[in-house]
Amino acid sequence: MHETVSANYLWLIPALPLLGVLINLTLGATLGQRAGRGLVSLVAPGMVIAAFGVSVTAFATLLGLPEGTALLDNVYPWISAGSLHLDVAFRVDALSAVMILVVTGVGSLIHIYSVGYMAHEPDLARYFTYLNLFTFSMLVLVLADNLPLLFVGWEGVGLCSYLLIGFWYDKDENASAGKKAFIVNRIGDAGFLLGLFLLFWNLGAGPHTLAFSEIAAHVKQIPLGTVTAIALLMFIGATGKSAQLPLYVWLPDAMAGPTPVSALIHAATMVTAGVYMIARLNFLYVLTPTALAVVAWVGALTALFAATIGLAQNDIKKVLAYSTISQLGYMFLAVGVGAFSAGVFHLMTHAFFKALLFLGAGSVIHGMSGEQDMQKMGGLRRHMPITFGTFFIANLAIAGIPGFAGFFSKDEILLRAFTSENGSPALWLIGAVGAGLTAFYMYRLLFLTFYGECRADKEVAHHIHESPNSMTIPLVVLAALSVVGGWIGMPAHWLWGNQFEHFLAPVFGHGETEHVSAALEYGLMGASVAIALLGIAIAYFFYIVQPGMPMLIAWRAGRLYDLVFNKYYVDELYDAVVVQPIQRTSTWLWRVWDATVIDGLVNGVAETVAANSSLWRRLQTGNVQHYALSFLIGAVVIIGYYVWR
Amino acid sequence: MSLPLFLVFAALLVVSALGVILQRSPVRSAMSLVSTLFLLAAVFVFLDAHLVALLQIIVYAGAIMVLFLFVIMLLNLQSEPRETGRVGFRLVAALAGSFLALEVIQLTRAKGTVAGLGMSGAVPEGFGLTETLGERLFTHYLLPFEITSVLLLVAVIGAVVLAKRHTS
Amino acid sequence: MTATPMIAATPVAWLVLLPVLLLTGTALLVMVTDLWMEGPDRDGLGWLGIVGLAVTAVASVTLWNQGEIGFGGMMAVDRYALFFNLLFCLAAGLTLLMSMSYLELTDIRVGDYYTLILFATVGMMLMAAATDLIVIFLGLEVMSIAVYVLAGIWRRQLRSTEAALKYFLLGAFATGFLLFGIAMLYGATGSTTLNVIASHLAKATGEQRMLATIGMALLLIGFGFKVAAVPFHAWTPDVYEGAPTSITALMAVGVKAAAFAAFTRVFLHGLAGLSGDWSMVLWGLAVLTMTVGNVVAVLQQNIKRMLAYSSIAHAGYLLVGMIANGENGGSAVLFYLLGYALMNLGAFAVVMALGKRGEPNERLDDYAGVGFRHPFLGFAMSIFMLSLAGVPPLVGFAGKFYIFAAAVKAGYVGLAVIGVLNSVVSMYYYVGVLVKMYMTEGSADVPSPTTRPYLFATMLVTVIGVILLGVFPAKAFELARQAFLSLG
Amino acid sequence: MLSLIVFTPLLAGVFVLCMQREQLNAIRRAAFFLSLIPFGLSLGLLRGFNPTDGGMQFVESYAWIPQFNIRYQLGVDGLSLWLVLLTTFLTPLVVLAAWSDVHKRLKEYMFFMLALETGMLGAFVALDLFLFYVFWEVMLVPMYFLIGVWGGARRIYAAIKFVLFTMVGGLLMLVAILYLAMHAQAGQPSFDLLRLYDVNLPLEAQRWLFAAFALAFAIKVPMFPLHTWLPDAHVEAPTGGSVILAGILLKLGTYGFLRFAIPLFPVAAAEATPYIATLAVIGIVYGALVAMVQPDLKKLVAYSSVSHLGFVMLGLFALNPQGVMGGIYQMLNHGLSTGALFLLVGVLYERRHTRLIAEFGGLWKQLPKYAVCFLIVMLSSIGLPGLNGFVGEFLILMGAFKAQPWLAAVATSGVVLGAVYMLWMFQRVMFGPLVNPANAVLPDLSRIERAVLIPLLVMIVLMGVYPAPFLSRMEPAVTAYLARIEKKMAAVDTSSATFANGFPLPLGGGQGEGTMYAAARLGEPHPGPLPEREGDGGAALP
Amino acid sequence: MVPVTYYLVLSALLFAIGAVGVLIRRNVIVIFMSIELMLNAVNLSFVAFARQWHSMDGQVIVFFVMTVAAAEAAVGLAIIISMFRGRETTNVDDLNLLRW
Repeated sequence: MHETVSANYLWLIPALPLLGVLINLTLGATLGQRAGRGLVSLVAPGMVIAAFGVSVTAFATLLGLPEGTALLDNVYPWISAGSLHLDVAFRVDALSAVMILVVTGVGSLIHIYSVGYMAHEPDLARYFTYLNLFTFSMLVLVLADNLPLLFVGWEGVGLCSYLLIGFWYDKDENASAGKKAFIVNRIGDAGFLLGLFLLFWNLGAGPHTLAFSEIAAHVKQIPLGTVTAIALLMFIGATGKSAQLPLYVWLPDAMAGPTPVSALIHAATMVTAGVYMIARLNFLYVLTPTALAVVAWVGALTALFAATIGLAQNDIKKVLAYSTISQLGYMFLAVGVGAFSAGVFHLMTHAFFKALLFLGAGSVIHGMSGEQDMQKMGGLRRHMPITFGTFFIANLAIAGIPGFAGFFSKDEILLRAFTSENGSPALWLIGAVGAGLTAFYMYRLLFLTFYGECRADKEVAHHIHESPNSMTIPLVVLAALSVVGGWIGMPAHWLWGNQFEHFLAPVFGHGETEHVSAALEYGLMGASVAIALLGIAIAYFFYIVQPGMPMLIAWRAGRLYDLVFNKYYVDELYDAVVVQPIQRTSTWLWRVWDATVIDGLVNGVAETVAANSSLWRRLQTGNVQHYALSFLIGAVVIIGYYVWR
Repeated sequence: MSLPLFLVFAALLVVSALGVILQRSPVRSAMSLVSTLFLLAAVFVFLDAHLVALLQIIVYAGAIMVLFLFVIMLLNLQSEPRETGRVGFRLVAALAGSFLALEVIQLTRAKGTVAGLGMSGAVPEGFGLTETLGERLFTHYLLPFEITSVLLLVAVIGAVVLAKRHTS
Repeated sequence: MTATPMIAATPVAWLVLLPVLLLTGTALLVMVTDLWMEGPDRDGLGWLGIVGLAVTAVASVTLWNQGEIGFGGMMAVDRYALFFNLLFCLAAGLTLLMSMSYLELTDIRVGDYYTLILFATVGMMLMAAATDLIVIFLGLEVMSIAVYVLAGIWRRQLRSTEAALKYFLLGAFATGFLLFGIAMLYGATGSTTLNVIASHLAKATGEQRMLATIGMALLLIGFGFKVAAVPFHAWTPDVYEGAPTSITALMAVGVKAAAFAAFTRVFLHGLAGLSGDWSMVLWGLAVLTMTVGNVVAVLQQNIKRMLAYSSIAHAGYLLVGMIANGENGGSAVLFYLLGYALMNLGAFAVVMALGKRGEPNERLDDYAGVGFRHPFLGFAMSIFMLSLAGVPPLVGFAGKFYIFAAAVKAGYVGLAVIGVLNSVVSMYYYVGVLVKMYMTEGSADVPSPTTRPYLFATMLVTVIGVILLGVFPAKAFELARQAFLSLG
Repeated sequence: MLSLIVFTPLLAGVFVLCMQREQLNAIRRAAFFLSLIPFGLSLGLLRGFNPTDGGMQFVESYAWIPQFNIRYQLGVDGLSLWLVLLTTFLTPLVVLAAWSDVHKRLKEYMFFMLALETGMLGAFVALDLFLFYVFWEVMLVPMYFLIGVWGGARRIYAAIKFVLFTMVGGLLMLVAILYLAMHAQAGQPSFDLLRLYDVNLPLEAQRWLFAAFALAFAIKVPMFPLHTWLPDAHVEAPTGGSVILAGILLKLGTYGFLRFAIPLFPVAAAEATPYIATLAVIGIVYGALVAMVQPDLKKLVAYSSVSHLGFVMLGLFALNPQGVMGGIYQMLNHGLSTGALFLLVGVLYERRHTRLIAEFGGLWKQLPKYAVCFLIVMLSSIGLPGLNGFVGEFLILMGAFKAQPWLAAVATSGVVLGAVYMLWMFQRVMFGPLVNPANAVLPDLSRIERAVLIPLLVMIVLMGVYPAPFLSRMEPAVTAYLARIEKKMAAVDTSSATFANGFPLPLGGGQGEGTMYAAARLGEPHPGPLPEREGDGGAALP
Repeated sequence: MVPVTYYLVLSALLFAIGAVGVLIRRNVIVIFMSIELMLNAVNLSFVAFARQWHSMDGQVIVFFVMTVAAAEAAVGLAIIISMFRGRETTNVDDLNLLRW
């Protein structure tokens, strides 16, 4: 992976959406409402599609090059201080090629979808400005040739996430959700930065560019303990960005944003940045089994934990959000057991089907005039056939039904969780149970939404309609991808095997596949499929056959149900343990420490002076004899000093 | 001047001086001051300062004190009422004064002080006489002498400016 | 005893006497002219005095390179004296100038006012030039008596008379101490001439030295009174407040400078041999003086009284220069006095300019809003206040810089620290004046300074001086240094 | 050249002062165009600046007070160049901002603003301690007037507090300057900074002198716990005053450390580093926490300054290239972003005459352009990559991490807290429903307001995206600066100086043993020999 | 011969008595007289030291001191009269317009 070929057009990929930002920001706002909307609706998706085009070109170029060669575009020198020499440089290797294709591809679809979904939004220019800005940032993230530049994209997507979650800012909850997302992300970012510094100062003497190739070259000299620390600090960043325990709390709230945003940012692209980062730094993580284990366990636990919460949510987008957290957990489980390509594979397939799910949900919400509560839906399959169809496919994919995209990637992960030297049966078991839960809650969602009787208000029910073409076409495309997208990464013994892993091998070069017996592989595969089917069956039973059962169980389970329904009270816990104490401390610092102690001291000095002034002033009685006395006493003291000293 | 004689004069001087500050009537204070001046003149004579002693009587007791008495009479000042208040203040004042004297006394008796200065022997001829003093005054002290003329002029102008009746 | 028929004529050192003689002549001329003048307007006398002062100043300048000592070592016309002559001429000249406007606001319509100011100046010059304690004493008396009278010259004003009486009583009281000190030094050395004292101290016996030390202490007290050092300062605020403002200015500037002239000459030259003895006490006095002066000034509501406390505080800074005792310290004192004269005269000119007939407007509240209504008054006062506070690049800063540099050089870092902390306190009340002038609304109706051309001129001269000497102090530093070094 | 830049504003101020009081527009125009002159001149300075030279350039040196060897000596190097530009850049904007902001006593306002510029520029380029002190104190006066005359309700208290606080430090520094100048070399006093750089002082003296200098600068910065004058001064100051105060004046404190306190007394500075860095970090966290709960916008921004300048201090005391350059860069950033924030708050204040956050909400709807500007500035302030704030914070934390890993780690939390208070404030002002009817009629940014803000935004973005030209002009000077410190430290008997290397790196770094400064230099490419002292324009003493 | 120190002590006593008089008397004229007493005490010292040093200077100085005393008396009494005209009092306690 050390050879690079200069490709001085790569900067176009992020620059195109950036150009979109500038156009939207300036012209979109200044042109009239109609012209502006038209322009924006053209420019914003257009730029992303163009970027997709360039990405495809780059991908094609990369395919034509010898294996292991990367494209590099050194744009300009960025920061140079002492031994630090950072450039703005973009790199396309196998990993980032996959990423840019996903980002621009799914991004294009979602931009197109947005044109329809946001048709009635008065502030469309702003929306597309943000969305383009996001695309730009995400592309910088995945194209960055060095870690700090990656961090630029990393924070940039966080910003856009913040802005888009709070897009409908006149509701305070939305704004709060955006803020929460940003701040929780920042906590992770702080860890990331520290990891970065620790890495930098351990690279040894000499100028450093912090380019990935350079880090890879130097990383082996670093003592193991330090590597572990670096890896863990970076992972803190990843947990923030990719919504893992314990920093996942922002993602459910982030559903406050427009649904296409949830699809793009909070499902397909941004949240996977943490996985990407670890995959990018695979050469570092493989050195430290401790850190890998932490990554794997956090991933696995998050997968299970979020899945359980997903069981009891009624908001359609919330369910998807917890599902996303859960699925991201799988990706971390994958990279944590050293199966980087599996992780990235799942990243990609997840991008397809989860984007589809979100867009489908958006279509539903659109059709339901903004309703998000599944309790008030039902029977939509008749009114919204395309949406239903595509949604169904996505459900199959996420549940891991063989043949669909999700099956291949998830299966790969579970297999490796079991077999990898970093893996263990326990991890597999957690993953498998999580898969079952996933199947259950996804089908619960499907049944509640599309089957049964419509439970909506008359007014709403009357208006239920299928979405316009600009929305359904992306659904169809994504549905197709949700099926075929997984085929490039077949299990080792099937058809052409895992082409995906092969393609990524130059990046994850060391991770040569351990050969496992076919029996074990099929056994595990069968078990997980069975668990998934079981989940679907239970869902079917509960929500189609016996619709009263869930209520009963919820009532029976009592406390437990409350716990799950209230998301384990984690938000409340954080509020009590972190937020409130900080607020109280701050108020105390301000009111008591600053105003009373410090200023008290300052004003105390002033008051002492004033008091003395007053005192001495009183001694100035106006009586000459008092003056003479002070004079005489002064004289006596001075003379006395000389006489008796 | 023999010691007993000195002590007698010293005692008289102190008593007389105390009279200045303890008499309640301004006139009596003034008279005590006059007597103090006379006593001092006598001491000056013992110290071979004949002309100065004379001037002390003529100028000081004669002219200056008459001026004082004149003003006292002019303003028709009565005796001060018996002091009742500010005991503390007077006590502190007296204490401070005593300390001042004490310090000088201490100065003349303790170690390393001026106790050993003693007194020189017989004075040269003409010491303290008008001629000697005059010669010194008009030669070495010519400048100060001239300054006193300015000083007196200033005093005269000042006194006139302040004491003359308002015109406007 | 054979009588000598004639006393041998003493050669009169005319050159030594020249400045004093010129000024005395002017004073006499003014006095006589007054008798011939009719009507209440006496501005002519003021101009006459100014001309006389100018002539004296010119004479002093021409004598700069002469350096002579006369009258049996009693008086010198060294650069030290000439420097102060110029300073006194400046102070007195500006006082006369201001007075011509100020007297219109009062009912002081006596020509003797001018005569007395000139005689006071004669006294000051004598003090600065004197190299004999008796001459210093007499000069001091000439000056003091004139100033006693001047302080009380506004007889309609009870405050003026009260100020005069207070000043007189305490002044005479202090004179007693000063004189006692001279007596003891005389007892210790047999002479009152500084050179003799200095040379005698070098070979004095223990007893004589002890006596001299006490004499020195008494002199310290006496001078301490005149320069308004704490605890001998108590007269200052009352007298400054009560006296006519023009006289307050003269007191704050001229009297103080004269006292320091003599103080410095006696202590840094005549009593240099005792510096080990006096520096400690002076240290304490300096600290007390700075601190009390500044701290008490903080709460003052009357501008003259505030300036009085400020003048006490500045005496403290000047004492620091004396303690530093050396080429730097002494020169610093001289320079500081010059700068102090300029800024204080200017400040008092502003105080006068704000007054109206029967309405002195001396309370700080009377300054409310003046800054914007009378930009020049405000500007000038700001410059003076900031300079007094020691803000660069004004002369007050240059002076403080010089003094503290000397102190630090001489190893008195602690003193310098106390001094600068005091400056911070002083900033509060100086800036308080600016607060009133610029940051509070007020209604005081004040005539424009341009209608009082003499005050305006005074302010202009002093503002320019304060800024110029602040930005380019090098020449004046050099002058002060030469002057101080002429002490030998 | 430098003299021209320094004194043009003062002359312009005097010119404005001489204009007719009633001609408001003429005064505004004159002040604005005249204030562009120094900016233009300083652009010329930038052009003529040799980016590879780490020494002083454009040196002017004349004898001033020969008795003390005080010289009128000016010069810029990479440490001060950008600060000069920042000053000349911000002043016209502030003058422009006064267009609608200041109505009463306009010409005096302009005069003080321009006079202030002279003071600040002078302090940045002075190479003589006396001269520096003069400028340092001179600045107080116009600033005092700006706060006291054009300020808010408690302006007098704030103005006096500002002056007294600053003076305490300044005057103690004066004593230290005197001591240094008088004792630095036998016989002749010397105030020449470049000469004093080469003086090796005994450790004890260094400690005291450093303490005095540090106190003066720490008050100005302001560092915790000497910061309480700042919120008061900011809240009461008029918008322009706040901008200059935050944008430039505070930089004099940090610049003072950089130019004087550290290089003159490096051993003492090294000893003090753990304490100062700790205070800086406390300041970062403290400022952020307290900012969080402020009900008043200006106060919030003021406390955010405490936090940001904590970063600067942390960087400067890292004593390695990253930290120092980051610190300088952060000074510029803070000047731009906090200046812009104050301008933005001023826009609101001018419209609503209140700065209470609770009075606002949902403003985005009403003032979209304003909101976008605010957003960008806020993001710059919280150090978002791609904007200027990031570059500074990144370098600072990186440098600090080398020197004081644990402190740097705590400081990094400031990055989080910074986001918290800013976003929360932004949310309460911009987001949510527009409930207060008084806000529903507010006009969006006027042309002049846009003209003021856009240059700032351009610089914010430019410095974030392309910092290289800025950094490259600093680097030689920083390298020389660190080399000088190292040399001086080596000259002092190391056995007597206990170097505080912060806390040792616990994670077994591959390098970084030894003293901090030495480590900081490890592997740094030396740009040739140290700059010679010839470049200072005949500064030889007579 | 009586040592000069005895005169010095006597002088100091008189001086101190005068000083105390200044402090405790209320009538300004008496206060003034007390000051005169102090000056006389100093004169005694001068004369004694003149005798000690066999130098006429001390006596000449006394001559000057007397002149000064006379001048002060003239001016001082004039001030007192001036004040009496305004206030009809010679009590120092009434000098209270100026304070604080």
